[in-house]
Amino acid sequence: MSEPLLRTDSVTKRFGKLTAVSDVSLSIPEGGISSIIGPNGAGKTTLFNLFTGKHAPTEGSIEFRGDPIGGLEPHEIVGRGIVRSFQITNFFAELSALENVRLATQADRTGFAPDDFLAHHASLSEATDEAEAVLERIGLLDVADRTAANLAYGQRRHLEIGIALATGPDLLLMDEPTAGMGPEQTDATVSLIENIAEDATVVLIEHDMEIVMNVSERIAVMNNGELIARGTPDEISRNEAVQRAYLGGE
Amino acid sequence: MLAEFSSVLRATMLGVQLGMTLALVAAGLTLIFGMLDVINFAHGSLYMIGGYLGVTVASQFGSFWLALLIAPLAVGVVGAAIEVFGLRALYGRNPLYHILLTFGIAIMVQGLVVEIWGGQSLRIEAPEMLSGTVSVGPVQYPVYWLFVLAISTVLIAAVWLMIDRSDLGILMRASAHDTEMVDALGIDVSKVFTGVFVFGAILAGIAGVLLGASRSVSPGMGFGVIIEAFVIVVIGGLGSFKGAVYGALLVGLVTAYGALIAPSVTDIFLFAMMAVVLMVRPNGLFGATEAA
Amino acid sequence: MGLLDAFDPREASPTTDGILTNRGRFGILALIAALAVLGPIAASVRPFWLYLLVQILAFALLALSLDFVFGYAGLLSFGHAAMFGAGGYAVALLVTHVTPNALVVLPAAVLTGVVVAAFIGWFSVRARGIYFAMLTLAFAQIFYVAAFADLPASILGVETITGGDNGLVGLAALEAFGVVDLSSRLNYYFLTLALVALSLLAIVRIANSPFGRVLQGVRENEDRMAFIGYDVERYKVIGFAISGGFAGLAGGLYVPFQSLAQPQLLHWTLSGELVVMLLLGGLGTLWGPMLGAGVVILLEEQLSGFAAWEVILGAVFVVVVVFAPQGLAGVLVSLRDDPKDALGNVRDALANYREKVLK
Amino acid sequence: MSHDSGTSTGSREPTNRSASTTSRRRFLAGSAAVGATALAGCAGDGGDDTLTVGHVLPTSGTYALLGESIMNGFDLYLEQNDGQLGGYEVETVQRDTSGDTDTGVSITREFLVEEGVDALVGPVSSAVAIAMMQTVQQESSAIWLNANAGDYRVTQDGCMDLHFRTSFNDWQTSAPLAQWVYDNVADNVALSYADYAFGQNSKTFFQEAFEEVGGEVVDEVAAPLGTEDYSPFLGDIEDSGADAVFSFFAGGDAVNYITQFSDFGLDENLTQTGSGFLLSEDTLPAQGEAALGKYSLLHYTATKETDRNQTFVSNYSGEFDRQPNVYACQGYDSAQALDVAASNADSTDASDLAAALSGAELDSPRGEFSFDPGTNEPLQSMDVREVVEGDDGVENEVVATIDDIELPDWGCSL
Repeated sequence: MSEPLLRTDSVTKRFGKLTAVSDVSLSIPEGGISSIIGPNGAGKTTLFNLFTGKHAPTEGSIEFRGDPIGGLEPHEIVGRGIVRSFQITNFFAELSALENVRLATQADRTGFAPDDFLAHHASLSEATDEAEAVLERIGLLDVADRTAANLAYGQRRHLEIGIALATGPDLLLMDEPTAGMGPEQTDATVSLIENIAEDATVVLIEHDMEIVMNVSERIAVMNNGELIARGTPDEISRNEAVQRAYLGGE
Repeated sequence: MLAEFSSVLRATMLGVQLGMTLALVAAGLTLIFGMLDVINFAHGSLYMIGGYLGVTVASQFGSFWLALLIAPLAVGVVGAAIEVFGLRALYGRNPLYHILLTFGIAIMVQGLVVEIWGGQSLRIEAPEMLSGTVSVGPVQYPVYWLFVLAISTVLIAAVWLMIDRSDLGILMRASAHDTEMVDALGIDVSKVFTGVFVFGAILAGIAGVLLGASRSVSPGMGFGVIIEAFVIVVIGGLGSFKGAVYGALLVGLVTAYGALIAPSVTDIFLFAMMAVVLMVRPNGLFGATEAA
Repeated sequence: MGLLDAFDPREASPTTDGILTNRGRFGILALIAALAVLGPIAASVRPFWLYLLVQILAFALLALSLDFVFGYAGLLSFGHAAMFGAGGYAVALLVTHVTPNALVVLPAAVLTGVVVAAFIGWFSVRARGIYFAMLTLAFAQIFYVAAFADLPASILGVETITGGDNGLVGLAALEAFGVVDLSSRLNYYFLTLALVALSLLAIVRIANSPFGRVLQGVRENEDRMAFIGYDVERYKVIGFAISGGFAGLAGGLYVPFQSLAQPQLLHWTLSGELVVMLLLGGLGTLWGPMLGAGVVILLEEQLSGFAAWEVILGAVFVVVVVFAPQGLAGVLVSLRDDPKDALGNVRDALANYREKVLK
Repeated sequence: MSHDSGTSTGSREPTNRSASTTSRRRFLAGSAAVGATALAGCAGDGGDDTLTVGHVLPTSGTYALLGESIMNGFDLYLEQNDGQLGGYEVETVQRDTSGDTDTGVSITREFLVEEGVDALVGPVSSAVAIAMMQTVQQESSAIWLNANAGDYRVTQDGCMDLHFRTSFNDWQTSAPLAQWVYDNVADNVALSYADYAFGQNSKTFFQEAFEEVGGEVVDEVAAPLGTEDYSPFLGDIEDSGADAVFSFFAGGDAVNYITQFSDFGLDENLTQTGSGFLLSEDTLPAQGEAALGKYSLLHYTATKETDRNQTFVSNYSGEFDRQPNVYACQGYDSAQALDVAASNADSTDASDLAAALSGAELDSPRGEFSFDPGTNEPLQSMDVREVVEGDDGVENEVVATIDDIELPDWGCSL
């Protein structure tokens, strides 16, 4: 508990004249589930983009386990153990579910050694075993050979999470994992998230307040690019600034 | 010293004139690309057909002006035929196939032109009133070349205004980004597509006639201009009219100055410039960049 | 954005594993065997066929190299002539100044292709879609102009290196330590056939290796690949360089056979023609583009005695693209799967065309 | 393998006549029987009483007009001789090189190996000719009537007994003009040329000859092949202060260069001279009045008023409904050369034909013509022409004829 897993110090991101993230200082301790909430356009996804290297911060610093990571390339950040899933399903549509996940499990095994060019891909049995384990965890083992594009919506959303999970992250950033789901699917997804949180730190962007309040240990609230509140679910639900932002925003 | 100044002046005038006429060709290419997602390899052929029809009309009726009026309209008809009978069957398919289709059309046109007009170089007779030279500073410059410079600049400005201000232009820009939205407005997208293609064809046809009287018209000119036009469009950013105009000016000036400095490797300057632009801005000067 | 996504050749790749099925393997082996038998027959009956076959094989290899990087990694290169020509010029220069030993010059052609492709790739992979295509075209044209104007000679202050617009001519035939006589047309044909077959084997192997799967992932969704930990640009450069090696080999086989290295080998029209071979043959199938190369060369050879042959050739492209969107590979596969329905397919294609055009 | 970009000349003459279609059909029949036994029509067919001629010429691309004119000239002579040369029935085959070097080499091979031709006619482009040398030499199965490609290196590097130029070499169309320019136009010139092998050779040959007679070259301007706007180059020429210009440009380049030379008003202070391709029958219609008063040197001029030429012109225009050009004359003379060779040799064997043609004289429309026995280069007189107003637009008028020109041998002695 001594040092936070991820810490930002006055991070700001501007696109031209637009300030998407403004002076955010935040720390996420190791373990459990944290959530970031806020109205649309509050800067939540941009914050994820900064954490994962899609954008470099305009100002301020981001540290992971005490090392600065702001401005690193996405794949370098993945190498440190930070992985994200996407709000809009972002997978390999023409490949099978298994291959989708295996691309992730083979990532740290495949380099540019001669064998990586000459062996058959099926020879990566460890990666395949691991991929199957991930599929089982996300409930897709029985459709492992189906082309990703042909999966049902809920299955696709789980595959989206599975791809990220398969890299074996220390910190998993999940962008609206339950968006567009019915109640039953949502429940399944929530238990999946809780299951994941047992051995990785999870940060959630989520609109469904019920989920947020139930699963989160800590919540950060953003509005107009700024961090306006942080605390436990109880503290947040009583916070006036948060209520104003939400009521004003709707 | 004076000699150097006049060389630079002459090259600058050529560069701007080239830029403006190339912009006429590139404008259609970029609009068609932006809106229809079509890489139109046959766009150079439309320019060439403009030149050849210009030769025919000008020699039949003895009037350059009639050629400048009729030939581009006829090119528009050819453009409509290509769009309706060729491209339309491919919308919704991978845009790569447009390359194959329009590449095939370009080869056909090159063959047909030789069949119809013969392989030798032809030329449109410039009008009498535009013959002779005038002094521009220390440089004697042909009146006709100044006319080409002027008229293409006026045309480009007019198209710019139209795209920037008119409803039609807004519609065109809108459908370049989002055809579904235009659909939702209750506008027949397929008519808009045909319209844009024909418009681009007419502009290319005008360039063909204008240059057909300062240069020769020959069967290789279609493939010759298309790479230049692609370079322009890519430098400017796909789909951006403004980008096409700036890109064309850059290409025109580099071509003209290159001829002063190291003529045999001018093309290297051109492609190196494009490479540098794309390395700094991977989507061209005015291409859509990813926002948050 | 939509524009660039549209450049993803996914739609165009009907099968990625087709060539790996038993039937596919058998077909390829049978074809190679047939070509091996055809060689001696041609040599005794119609020697010219050997020339045609060598030319087709060289271009089939070039098409294969492009399909690997385009069909598998989604990198539309419009500058593959650069690697082809560079490999060819490397061989021509070595044969002229150093040695005609095939065991030296052909590896050198591969290496040249790899180096040129790595160079072009390193500068180009950040751009995507048509921007990538135009960058590769730009670099290839720079090579073309440099060869045409003999820029290396002007820089080094010697009389000639590339031979300018005439190129390097009258090259000695290749040999292999005096053991194999490669000035024999038949031996050269066998050498080419063997190397093309080996290349096909190697590319199929690489395409199905872990590395190949990563390239496929890059084609499908390169952003996501980065977010699961892949250095996408590095993979693209390496994939491009591998492709360049095979393109260089194709040039290295073609040039000594023609006894000529000339600037047109580097010109964009050759790259364009290559893309046509791919689309005509069937993108992403590996064997389709090789077939496409054969068909285009045969068509050009057959038609070039006719007046207005360009009109016919262009019309063939147009008809194929409108009515056979998956290329010849697609046509063959559907014929094999359902030979009886060929007529029905034609009818459907016509109806479909009418509907789209008249809509 | 090419769809050439760049400038262009060419024409729409229908290419195929009966003779060339026979072989086409034969080839198709062969293809249909792949792998079958006993294929008809093997290489080297045609028997002993047929003379097979292969046209290695472009019918599309930049040089289409040149290729077709050569074929027309060849056909005219053939027709006047009832389809026979030297008593042999003639069969012609033709493939389009598109002016591309690789295609030219492939076609040469096809003709020699597959069609078993006895004579090659062509090519147009010197790059193709230089690349063909090795194949022709290796097969040594046909006589080569070079109907246009003028690069001196074919003689310098090749020096082949099978190679006969029925056309010209690049020294002939440039160097001999130097003395005339020095005597009649100016003692100082600027040089401008298309920057490729042929243009560079022409420039160098003229420069050497001009400096030898005491003239001064004040500037030289190289424009890339296929340049469309010459204004920067014209500026350099104007600023050079020369009194005259010698140029090498051909085809579309010549049209653009000459018309823009005039558009920019350079006519006022400069006299334009050049190798004959600058101002020839294929470019003059497009050049129009811009060409007036300009001088050029060539071995054939359609307006030349000799009986021999007038007959040729009227026959040619009767047949093809157009004036002949220099290329047509070269094609005509190629057929004539083959006629002479075959009747002297009474054989279709390549070396017999070559031996019979060495040193032979031809009754060419251009005037005196014989092959130099040492090099097989043409010994011919050259015309200095001025462009004047004619009945049908502008035309060349011969103002002087240079006879008894001594050719360099470039180290070749056969």
